[in-house]
Amino acid sequence: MADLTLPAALRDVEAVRSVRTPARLDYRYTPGTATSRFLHAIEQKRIMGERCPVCRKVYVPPRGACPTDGVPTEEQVELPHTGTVTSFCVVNLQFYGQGMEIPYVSANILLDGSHLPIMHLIQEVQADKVRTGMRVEAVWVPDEEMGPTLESIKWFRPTGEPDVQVDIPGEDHGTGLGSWVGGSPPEDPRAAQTHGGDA
Amino acid sequence: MGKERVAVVGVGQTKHESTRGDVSIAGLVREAAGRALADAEMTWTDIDAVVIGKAPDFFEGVMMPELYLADALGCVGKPLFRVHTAGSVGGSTALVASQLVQAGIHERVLTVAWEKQSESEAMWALSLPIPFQPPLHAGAGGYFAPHIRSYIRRSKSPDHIGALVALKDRRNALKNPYAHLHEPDITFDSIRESLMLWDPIRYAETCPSSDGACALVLGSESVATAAAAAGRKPAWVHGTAMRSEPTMSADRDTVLPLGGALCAADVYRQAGITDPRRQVDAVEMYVPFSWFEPMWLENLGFAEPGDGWRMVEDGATALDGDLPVNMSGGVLSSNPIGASGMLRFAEAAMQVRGTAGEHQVDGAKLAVGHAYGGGSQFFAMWVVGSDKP
Amino acid sequence: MVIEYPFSRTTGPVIGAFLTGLRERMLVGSRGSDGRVHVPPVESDPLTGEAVSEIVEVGPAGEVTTWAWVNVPHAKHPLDRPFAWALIRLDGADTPMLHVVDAGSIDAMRTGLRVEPRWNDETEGSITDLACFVPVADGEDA
Amino acid sequence: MRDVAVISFAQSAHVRSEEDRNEVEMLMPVVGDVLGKVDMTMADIGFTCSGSTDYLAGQAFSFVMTLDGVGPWPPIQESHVEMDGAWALYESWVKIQLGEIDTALVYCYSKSSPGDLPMVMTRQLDPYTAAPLWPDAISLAALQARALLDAGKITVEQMAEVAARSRRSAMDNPNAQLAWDRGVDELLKAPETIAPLRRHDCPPISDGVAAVVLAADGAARDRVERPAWIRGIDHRVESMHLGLRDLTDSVSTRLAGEKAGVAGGDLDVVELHAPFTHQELVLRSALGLDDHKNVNPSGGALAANPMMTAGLVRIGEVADRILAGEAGRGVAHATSGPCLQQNLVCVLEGNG
Repeated sequence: MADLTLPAALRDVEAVRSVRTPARLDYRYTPGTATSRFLHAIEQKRIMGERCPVCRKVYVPPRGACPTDGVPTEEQVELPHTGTVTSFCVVNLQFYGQGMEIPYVSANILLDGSHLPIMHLIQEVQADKVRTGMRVEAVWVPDEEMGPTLESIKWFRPTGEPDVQVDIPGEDHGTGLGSWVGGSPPEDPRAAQTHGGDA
Repeated sequence: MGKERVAVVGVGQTKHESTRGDVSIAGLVREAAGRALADAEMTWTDIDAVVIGKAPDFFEGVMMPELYLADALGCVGKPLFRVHTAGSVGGSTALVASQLVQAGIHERVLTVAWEKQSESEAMWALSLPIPFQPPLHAGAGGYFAPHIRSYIRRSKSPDHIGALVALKDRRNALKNPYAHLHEPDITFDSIRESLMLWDPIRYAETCPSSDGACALVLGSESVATAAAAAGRKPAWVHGTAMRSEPTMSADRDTVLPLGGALCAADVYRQAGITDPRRQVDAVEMYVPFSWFEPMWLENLGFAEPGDGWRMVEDGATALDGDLPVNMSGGVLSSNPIGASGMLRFAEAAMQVRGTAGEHQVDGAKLAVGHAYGGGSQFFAMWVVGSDKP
Repeated sequence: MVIEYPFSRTTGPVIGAFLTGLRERMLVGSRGSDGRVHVPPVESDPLTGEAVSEIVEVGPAGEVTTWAWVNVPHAKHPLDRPFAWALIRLDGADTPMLHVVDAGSIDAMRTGLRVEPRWNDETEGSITDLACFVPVADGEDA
Repeated sequence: MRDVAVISFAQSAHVRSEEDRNEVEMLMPVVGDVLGKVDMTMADIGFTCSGSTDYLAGQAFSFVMTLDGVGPWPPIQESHVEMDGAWALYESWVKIQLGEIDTALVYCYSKSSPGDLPMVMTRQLDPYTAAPLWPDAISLAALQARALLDAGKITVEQMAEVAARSRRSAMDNPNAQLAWDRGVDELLKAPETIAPLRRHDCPPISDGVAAVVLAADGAARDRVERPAWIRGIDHRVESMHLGLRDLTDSVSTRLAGEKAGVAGGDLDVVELHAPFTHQELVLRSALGLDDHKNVNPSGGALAANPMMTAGLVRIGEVADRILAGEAGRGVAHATSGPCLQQNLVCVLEGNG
């Protein structure tokens, strides 16, 4: 840093080193068509996923697009309120804006009939008893508190059913996507168009 | 026609700290850029174009801050470009800059990546409650911890591997004067005794939040050749690659993402690497939680699936191992988010230039820089070497 | 949905000098390699990119180089009555700075108008220490 | 340089507020359209690049969710710029120059309606000495207009002529948001809003989406009869501080125009990204197009101004006219930052 010559009047006063610049911006969000449909169903205590017309997979909450095929997902599929824990973590830290008692469990839960886990809380069980493969069900807030929001599902709790085999991409590892099985690099399915296929 | 050669001819970074109270945003960025220019023996006016990268603008509350930085980075009258690809941005910014030289458009490009997290709090900016979207009940760690649990389950890794990585990286950081965390008293036991934040992630296995910047000067073949002739060794770029995949796809493996593996395969193909474990001399990879080291070792083809943790346990990734990883101390020791990817790329360049000081890997000739971002879905990599490709 | 945060910014020496000046009710700029004085001070020389080395006092009065009249102020604007945004070249400076002029009426505004700062009662080292500029009472236009 | 062309362009209708659809839902039909026009799918695309800013949506990483709307699986080569889509096109053009890919998808989107856009834009300014004053984008543009009027470079009548012509042209543009037919005299009877600007001098606030497909050499010729070849493209930036600039000129546009080769031939069509009427006059002057007869036939940004998108739309509007055989050579311009701080100029030609 080069030396800075100051006017005499500023040499002997305490220099300002920081400044607070408060900023407030107001945004008025709209949820989008697919999310609106989902939230209206939630208010009625129904969990509605949407099926991709190409790969037939069911996404919940739906975002309006199949992330694999890039097409709208419009076919509505009502899902049961049960699912399987595919993975989880035990949280021992109070987060900004969160009012949870610690420790608590945040889990990836694959709802039956859907293909991508949602993240939600597991309660009504000791944190150290939660397992991958555990069967769980949604617990709803009291009827008077129900609204078009995901918080209408208060948390999930164990159903007591036996654990099941978790089957998510990569789980079997032998053909896990992204692994270098047998030391050979994965084939790029898009290699044809990335190496001047048309030229 | 086709790709011209490009090399790193200048590297600079700031001292990374939780709060760089002595500088403005412009001052922070200029500190790194000025050092890269000095390293390249250039002045601001020698530069043809500037490429800037950083993570979300909400971190500092300045929208598209490169516009404000145009003066500070000597860009007036020049092309200025801003990249944002989530956590991988530092890496992808360097790649965009290198392409400007490879395409023959510019001879000397300055690229800078930065974050001044102390202006707000990353946790605040990342957890802005967006109505209608599923809440993240536990911040970024809460998102990645289940992936790590899946990795442990799949690989049958013993549960102390994360602590071994943290210990290695923090000890490497003691050799790096720019690193944020210098914890001379850290031990395996102190890491194991630190608070279990997001089981299976302990506090001492997580990255800090830093203010910091990193800059590179990229030169054309003639610029790099001249630098070499003047005794300033360039780091030649042997390969560059980026891959992206969806956030919320039912088809993707969040532990060993296909995008990461394809990115590595692409960059090795360009660099003529067929056996990465043996041919690569040093790796800087993006490890914000210690467990990502064994995961990325597998994803990037350095270990068989399920065996990454064995390399850690065997000490293969230590500074004196056969494949040193995160010689600088890594993201675990300094994390100015937007700059973190470029710091990985910069360390790889420093290694093959032989300018890494106390954390130099003896005789490193070929090094890999790696960055990732989003929900393990954006990947950027390069391979740099001491020899002209 | 409100996004609100009290960003706390460290200033470094150059912006810090400007804000220190404001706290002391004094306006300063930076002198560039060509001798030109820029207000607010810039951290690097606009011509060479090198760090600036000299902070000099300017103003306090100056002249309006361009202006815009706001009839209906936004709640976030610095003044709650009709006012002018203006670029103001302070005496001793070569380039103008952005601030507001409390001129009362659009008819009182013109390019070349001489203005001087009106300070807040309390100053803390912020651009908002300058409440506004006001026309110099018997000022002669430049 | 490798020959690269715009072979397809698509955009949404631009509206004041997309109430029902989120960004992904706005984007998908346009991406489907831009690929469908040239009978392509994502499987045919070598590189994808998008432009957007988190500040419009008020959400960090907004582009991450939007990416899902193009179906990036298997993993794609992809990048994102926190800039107008015109710069995403620039990055894609650079990428194709490297010779490893032949095609690129460029898209950008704007949903400004959730926020107070003129105030959101103040967050771009110097965070220490300007942003705390909340100088809205319209007020800053008004300072520039006054400087031009004071310098005698333009008149309010010329400004009104730009407004009248642009909105009249927009009547032929089904995607335009603001289109009408009013005379200059009528316009000048309206009061000044932020003096010296009148309402007609200002752009609408728009939500909208645009997308382009680029292709090189044979890949372009195979798919369309008359590709819109990019003959030159360059971008330059100036100081953010208005006081450090000559507001009555656009030095960076002039420089970018010279580098892009604007003067290299007659122009059939010009699309300038001028959100305010006086800015069209500044840009014309900087590009040596003071008397050009066919500027902004789409209506320009005065007819629809989706942030981060209106620049790419300019390139698309010129390309569409070349693709359709209506124009032989054209210039498109994009801008960013307060009062034309950063500018990109692109020269397109129909003859391969």
